[in-house]
Amino acid sequence: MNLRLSTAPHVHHPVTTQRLMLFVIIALLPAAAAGVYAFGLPALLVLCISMASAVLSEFLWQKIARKPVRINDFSALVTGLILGLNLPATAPWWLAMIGSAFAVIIVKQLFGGLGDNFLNPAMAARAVLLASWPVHMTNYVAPTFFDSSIDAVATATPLVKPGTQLMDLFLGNIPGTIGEVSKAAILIGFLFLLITKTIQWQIPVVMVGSVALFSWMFGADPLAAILSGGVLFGAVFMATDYVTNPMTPWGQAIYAFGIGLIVSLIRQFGAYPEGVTYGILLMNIATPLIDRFLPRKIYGHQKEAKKA
Amino acid sequence: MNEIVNILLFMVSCILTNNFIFSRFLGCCPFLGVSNKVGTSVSMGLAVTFVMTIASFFCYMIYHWLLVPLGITFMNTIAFILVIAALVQFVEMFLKKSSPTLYSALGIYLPLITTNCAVLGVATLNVNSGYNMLYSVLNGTFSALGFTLAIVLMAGVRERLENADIPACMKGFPITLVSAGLMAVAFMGFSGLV
Amino acid sequence: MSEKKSMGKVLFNGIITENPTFRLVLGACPTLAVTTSAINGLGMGAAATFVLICSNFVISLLRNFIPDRVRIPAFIVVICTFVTMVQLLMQAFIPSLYDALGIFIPLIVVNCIILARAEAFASKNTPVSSAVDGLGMGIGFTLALMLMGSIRELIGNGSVFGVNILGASYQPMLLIVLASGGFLTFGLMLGLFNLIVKKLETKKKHEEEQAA
Amino acid sequence: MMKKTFKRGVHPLHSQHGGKAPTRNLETREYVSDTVIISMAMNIGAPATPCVKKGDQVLMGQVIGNANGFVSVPVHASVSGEVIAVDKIPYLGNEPVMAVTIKNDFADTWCELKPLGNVEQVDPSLIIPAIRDAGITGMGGASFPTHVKLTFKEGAKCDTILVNGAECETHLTADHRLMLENGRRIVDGLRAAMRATGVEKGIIAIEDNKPDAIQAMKKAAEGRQGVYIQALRTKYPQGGEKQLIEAVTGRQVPAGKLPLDCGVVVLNTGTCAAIADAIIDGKPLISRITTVTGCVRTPSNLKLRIGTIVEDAIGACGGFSQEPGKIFFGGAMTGICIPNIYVPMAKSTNGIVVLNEKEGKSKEESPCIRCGRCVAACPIGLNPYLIKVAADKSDFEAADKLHVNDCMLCGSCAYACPSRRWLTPSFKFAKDKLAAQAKAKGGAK
Repeated sequence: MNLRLSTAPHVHHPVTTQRLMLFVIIALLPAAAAGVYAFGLPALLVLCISMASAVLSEFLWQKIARKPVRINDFSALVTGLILGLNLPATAPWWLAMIGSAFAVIIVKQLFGGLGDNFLNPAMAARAVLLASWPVHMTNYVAPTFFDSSIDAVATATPLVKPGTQLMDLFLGNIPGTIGEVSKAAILIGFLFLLITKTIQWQIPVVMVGSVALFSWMFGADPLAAILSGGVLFGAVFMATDYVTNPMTPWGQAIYAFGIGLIVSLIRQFGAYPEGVTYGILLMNIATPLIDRFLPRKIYGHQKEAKKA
Repeated sequence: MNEIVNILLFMVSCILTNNFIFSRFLGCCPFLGVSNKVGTSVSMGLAVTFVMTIASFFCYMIYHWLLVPLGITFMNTIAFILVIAALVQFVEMFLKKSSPTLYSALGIYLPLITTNCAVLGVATLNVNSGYNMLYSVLNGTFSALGFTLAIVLMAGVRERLENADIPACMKGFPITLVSAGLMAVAFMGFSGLV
Repeated sequence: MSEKKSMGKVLFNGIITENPTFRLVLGACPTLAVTTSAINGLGMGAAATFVLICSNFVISLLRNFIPDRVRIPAFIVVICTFVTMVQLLMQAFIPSLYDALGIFIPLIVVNCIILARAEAFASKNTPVSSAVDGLGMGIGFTLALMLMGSIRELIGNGSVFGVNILGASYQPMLLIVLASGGFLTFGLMLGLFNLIVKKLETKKKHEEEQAA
Repeated sequence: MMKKTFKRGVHPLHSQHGGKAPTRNLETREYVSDTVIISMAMNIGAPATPCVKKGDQVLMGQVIGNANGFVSVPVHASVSGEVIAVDKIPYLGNEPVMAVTIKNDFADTWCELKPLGNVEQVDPSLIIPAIRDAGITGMGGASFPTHVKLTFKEGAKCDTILVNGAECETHLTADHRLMLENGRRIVDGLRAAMRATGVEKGIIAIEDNKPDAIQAMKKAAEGRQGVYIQALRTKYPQGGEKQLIEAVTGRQVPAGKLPLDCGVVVLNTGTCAAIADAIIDGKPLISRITTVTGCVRTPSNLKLRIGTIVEDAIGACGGFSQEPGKIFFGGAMTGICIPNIYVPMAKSTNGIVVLNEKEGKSKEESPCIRCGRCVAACPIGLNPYLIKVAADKSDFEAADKLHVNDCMLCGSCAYACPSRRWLTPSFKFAKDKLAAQAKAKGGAK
């Protein structure tokens, strides 16, 4: 009989990194399905290319850098899928490919791989693509719903188009990126993530609330502000990226509130029509400082602020 | 009222939109060199803010009340650098006498500031852009605060990267530069804000 | 003979061994700011090289007359004089380049490379070897800027020195010629440079071991 | 009644009957083994010195090891019979300890007992000496001598004695059974401790996954002066001393201090029952209830004599049901692994849990994804992910600054970690290193 010796604890919560990533992928499926339904096969192609490119980049990097290959933790797949959902359905194949490779290699692996990156890889890659190929990245078309009688018409971004009905915004009958169009599908994903306890409610709720608050303060319609653009998608799937948000609930609340403020500022006053990507990236950058300076109460200590 | 709004917008643009580091590339050396700890980067930022504010003020005076009347505006670079060097010396001496605590916090950074291109840069920019005295000083202060924001954020990120498993050839300057590049991408979101 | 050899060594030192940009990471601001195209990099490098040679030469001449306590301000005054000269010359003869480089021409004054060479080399060596050191450092700096400028221009515009290389169908990656692209390119090139140097060193070590 | 609890924490295996399914609702059986090996080092503090030799005949309850100093308790024979060995045995990875091996004659002849009578009438000044002489130590795991706990320093103020019936650990149901089957003894023991120390208030705290125990204890406490029952929310580590105090009284034990410094003393249910036995019957601590569960044929709560060998205890439960991969004393969150099945149980052994090959396998670490689950789990409010980084770099100074010494190794963070990082082992390592450093420093002075 060979008995193992180890330090306690001897049991673990059944959840693993792999399973968490899988939950995120499952939660993204409704949004992906809605996007493919709205924009047709090109959307499916974009998603497939970006996922394949992300996983392949991770695999190659880990091989070349002689690190253990960990593509089976699905984190690269999540990055690829989220990036794909953040592209317009008209995106050329090389855009999705370069974006995913940039996300995985430059934003994640150069910093040490999963857990060490300080920016959300998909978000950083999207911002880079947007700065590099602005025309391709904003070439939105109205949904066709597999109806060949409707021509794919290039339109202006959904944010500035007046007269769009709230119900259209909610169901996804609007131009936009593949993942963000159907708010209903995003909410289904959100519920799934909450039920499986993959994420906590704080970040999405505070971020959406903060967007509503500041939009109202800046004189826009709060409900339309929430339902248009990538606010919901960003709040549920991108701001909640574990690696790049603060560790404590209060820190997360500050972080989400900051995203809402920046998003509203950029939308109302900035050059870009949409600011979710930048809001999340900027608060990602502030995350180490939030974690560092937010006081943490330690049992049995009177007052404990973290100091240098 | 309109003027106040303009001033406010100008401040925001100095800190965010035209951030010295992320869009103008001024003060990169201290940004890369002194950003490994949050504590020191805060001190550095404050020291730079202090000097840049005063330098903007004095350089404005020297330029408009001395160089322009004498017709030797082409001498501005040499005049500014002398003013800045003298100023830094003076501030260092003054701080040493009047506030030893502040001196011990900022002291070692003051000599470095003479060769910080952000200071000479802001003085030259003020002249090139034709700002009046108020705007010159505001530009000095708020650009420096933008620099402080950038260096403190960078320090936070770098402290976190200390524990990261970064490839050997990327450690140090390379990864710091890549981080700065990605941060600059994020700061692009502020473009057109003002 | 030995004098000549050491001159060559001084020159080589500046270009490769102690390349100011890639090895010492000095003068980061102009490296990042003006390398949006190869020609800008070349122009900036040439201007800095001129200032480096002249200031090194003059400072070396004056090295025994300047009191130690005021040497830094004195160096700065000397450097500043040449910078102003370059500034005026460029303004007169190549105004387009002058406009492109903008504020970074006067900022050569506070470029760490120049002051560092004055302090570390010119204040201790003869005028001629100081001038050669300035030339070597200047060429090293210029080559680095040109290399970065070429890469950024190629990716961000599809051309090098204004000559289109990648063809009309190439979709330029605009980011690379923006501010953030400067940081990214510099960081990645530095990493690559480190990797190559490390590979060469291990190879050399390996050969030495085998020889022994 | 309001259920109280502490901040954060985890729910290990609580989805399955509070993590205790196999032995729930099983009555305690008595089991007496053929041979017992009684260790002399069953308490924190100085070990006892054996006072019998090979070949001696001993009676049940006879002192076989004398206490050494104040922070030490005597050890008693748990069976009557012949001493067949007095030697050093390897014990749980620590230094080898002296142990007395007794061959049971199954006569259970008690030595002369000196009962003190009813706990409400006995002279209070006699109680603490009686507790010491009965060899009573904390029976929840830490095995701190109980008489030391109840002897207050000059000027110390205590207003509450808490009885820990939380039993928040996985697998264990020993305290639960004790509360159901012998609740009166627990209350008697509590009253004795209250009278000995002059404390007016005694609270028995029980997690709400044991409603029957709450009912039974309420009944047992009826009409007893100053004794209250408090229901607690089921959560781990509810039974940690510090968490229990926070949950029930709202107070916090100051860092690096004892519960007494915030006016509370915590006793285990088993300890209370042992106190009652010592006062009422004059019997020393020679047996206890232990949960034997996991991969054994008939998981049971056994009343075992102190010194029973694990092999015998498992045999009493029908032997292994699967090839064992890991066996530990205590619950799955803090249990201490045993190297083989020939180890004897001690006064603090509240459970013997057998895991199979698969369950016992150590988990491979994967990179931290900063999900924050460890931070959300830590009942102390530490940042386990940061301490782990510091400890792995052997930067113990940084770990100290992050308050690794406030960590009580409850295992909540490691339990919650989806990357299966070895958080608790790293913290134990760092704490040991820091303690060694502090000792070296003290020695240098």
